[in-house]
Amino acid sequence: MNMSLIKRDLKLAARSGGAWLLGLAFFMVFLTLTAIALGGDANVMRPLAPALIWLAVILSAMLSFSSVFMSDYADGTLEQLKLSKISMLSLCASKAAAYFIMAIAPLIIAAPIAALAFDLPSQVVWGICFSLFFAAPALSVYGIFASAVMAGRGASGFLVILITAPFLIPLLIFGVAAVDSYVQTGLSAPEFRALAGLSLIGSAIGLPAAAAALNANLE
Amino acid sequence: MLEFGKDAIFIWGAYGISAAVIGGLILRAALMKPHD
Amino acid sequence: MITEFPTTKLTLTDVGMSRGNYHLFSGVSFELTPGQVLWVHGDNGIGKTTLLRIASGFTPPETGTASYSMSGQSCKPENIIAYQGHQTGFKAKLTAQEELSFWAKLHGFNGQLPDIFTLIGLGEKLSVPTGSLSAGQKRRLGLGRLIISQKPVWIMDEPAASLDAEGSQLTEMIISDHTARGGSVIIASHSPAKVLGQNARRLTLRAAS
Amino acid sequence: MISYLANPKRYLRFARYATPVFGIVAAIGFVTGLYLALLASPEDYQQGHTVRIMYVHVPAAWCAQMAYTALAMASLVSFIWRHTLADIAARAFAVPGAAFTFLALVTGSLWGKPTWNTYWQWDGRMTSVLILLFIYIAYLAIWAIIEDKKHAARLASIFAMVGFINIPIIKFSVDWWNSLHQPATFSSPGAPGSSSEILLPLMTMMVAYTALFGWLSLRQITTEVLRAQSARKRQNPGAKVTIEAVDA
Repeated sequence: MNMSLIKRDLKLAARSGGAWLLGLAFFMVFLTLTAIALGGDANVMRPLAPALIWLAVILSAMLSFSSVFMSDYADGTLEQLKLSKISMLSLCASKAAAYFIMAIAPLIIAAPIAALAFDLPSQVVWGICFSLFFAAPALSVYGIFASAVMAGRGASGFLVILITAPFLIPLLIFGVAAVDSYVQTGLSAPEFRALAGLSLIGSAIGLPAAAAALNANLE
Repeated sequence: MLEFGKDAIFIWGAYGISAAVIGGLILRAALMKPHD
Repeated sequence: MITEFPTTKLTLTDVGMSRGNYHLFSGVSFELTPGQVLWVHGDNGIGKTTLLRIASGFTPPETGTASYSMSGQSCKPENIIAYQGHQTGFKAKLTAQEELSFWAKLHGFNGQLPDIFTLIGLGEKLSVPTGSLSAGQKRRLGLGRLIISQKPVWIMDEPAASLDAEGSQLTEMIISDHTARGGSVIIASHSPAKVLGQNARRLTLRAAS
Repeated sequence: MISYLANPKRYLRFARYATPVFGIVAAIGFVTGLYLALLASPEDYQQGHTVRIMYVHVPAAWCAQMAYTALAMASLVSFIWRHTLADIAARAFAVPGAAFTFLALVTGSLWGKPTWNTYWQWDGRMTSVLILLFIYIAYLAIWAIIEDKKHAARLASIFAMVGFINIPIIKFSVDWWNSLHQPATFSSPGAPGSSSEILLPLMTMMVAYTALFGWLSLRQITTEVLRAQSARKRQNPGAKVTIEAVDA
């Protein structure tokens, strides 16, 4: 990983006029619409809330995936980076880290606030935060992979969603289940180990694949 | 013969849709022309 | 300024390439050794950029090989090559200063950045976002990055595009300084540049009739 | 085998004989298979006549998985050795594979209605086949959306390999999820017993489906190989290249 690359991405995000916050806005709009569709009764929504929040995070992440490499490819930064001392693998790892900070971390921070709106007990809120945190590396890495595949294509949002959806299903399954287990057994629940394992395997597959896809796009 | 009782519609449905899709695949492969 | 470059060699052997079903060229062979300039000449769409990207190691050739060596040992293209294509490779929202210091860090450049800015004539533009620079000024910034990269082989796609007379002169000066120190350059260009010294060759791609 | 066929000329020689063989095996297989499945086999003592749906469902599900395995293997070869024939093969497996996946889903749900009284159960098996269909669609979409075919071949092969590694993970998680939510209230209608009356039509249909898949793939690969060859023949001569010294 390369710190100056991460810093540069954060600086660019800070100067983007708040574009990096759009994922957060989507997250809130999605949950509001869901609450309205479900009738707004806290007793009805409480058991559904962890799943809804997880869904909101995954959808919001999916919508932001396609932008990760788009401008770097279009303005020629990517070809300059390829000929620099950074390997494509460490470039992808740095990009994943920057993506996590800008797109996923705000969602993890916003999740407890959303949980308050659903009147969830604090144990459940902690469960949501921890499950998201354990799943975040895998989420970021598959996003980086899909973005690397689609780097050269402009309007590819739907395809990026289609590419990542199969890989995010295990995260969704174990993530939602981890929230329930946290209430009973805390962080020692097997779901958290599963999420951590998915994050490890995801990084081991996703980062080299993303690097290969970037090289393919520069051919 | 070929009397499948109350569930006949599901059996014919499964075989019919399989025949349609496989027929489509065969037609697609048969109509391929090497020189376009 | 850095002193001398290690001895490098870029070799293309019998390289052929096509774009879709359209055959661009085949049988391109050349060797680029220290001090040499190769001027790639030809009409639009004939495959100049493709050839440059093959030489830069981005695109593997369909037939033939591209190989690279440094001090007699074969190496990866990214060890010896710096490339400046049509796209500037600069972020519109970052200032000229931020950009060059970022690339300096990435390339491990220890020299004085202010000297580079003076050399490329952007001493007054340090805090201007590159998005507000003119096309010619961005080209100059690109020249700055080539120097900073400390790479012996420069591959430049249309470096003279959108440069004024003074800018072209600057480009020529920087290139001849680079070759004098043992670097080598491949340039794709319509117009013959004055930089082509005694070690210059011209590779022409001409449509077959 | 793979390296032998990697040469297009040798491939074409192989395909000239192999394609009709697959075609004939498939045709005979389907005729006898249908006869055995619909006429000559008895109804199951538990499931009744609906067991006959198995004879089209199981072979489709088998072909769906076999096709994806073949696709991933061809992608690996294409990615490592940049072999055009492997690109063509990987792509040729995708459409039949997706079609068989679709058939496995539809026949499965038509089997489910009389058996479980519902067309769809979010059980582990059906859900993972559905996800396999998504992977096929995404693979085909990458080919469709990326105009430069060299880029498309490379990116699609990377995606296919990532998908292949992920399939067991997805399968595991979906099975786990299923056991969590539906603690064995029903068992999916697998092979009921293994009496030869059921096994014989099933095996015949498996052979027929597999041979059909072979025939479909070989047809498409041959077509694409010939198309590439004729395109090369019609190709323009390419630019003339001269290198000369320049006097300053």
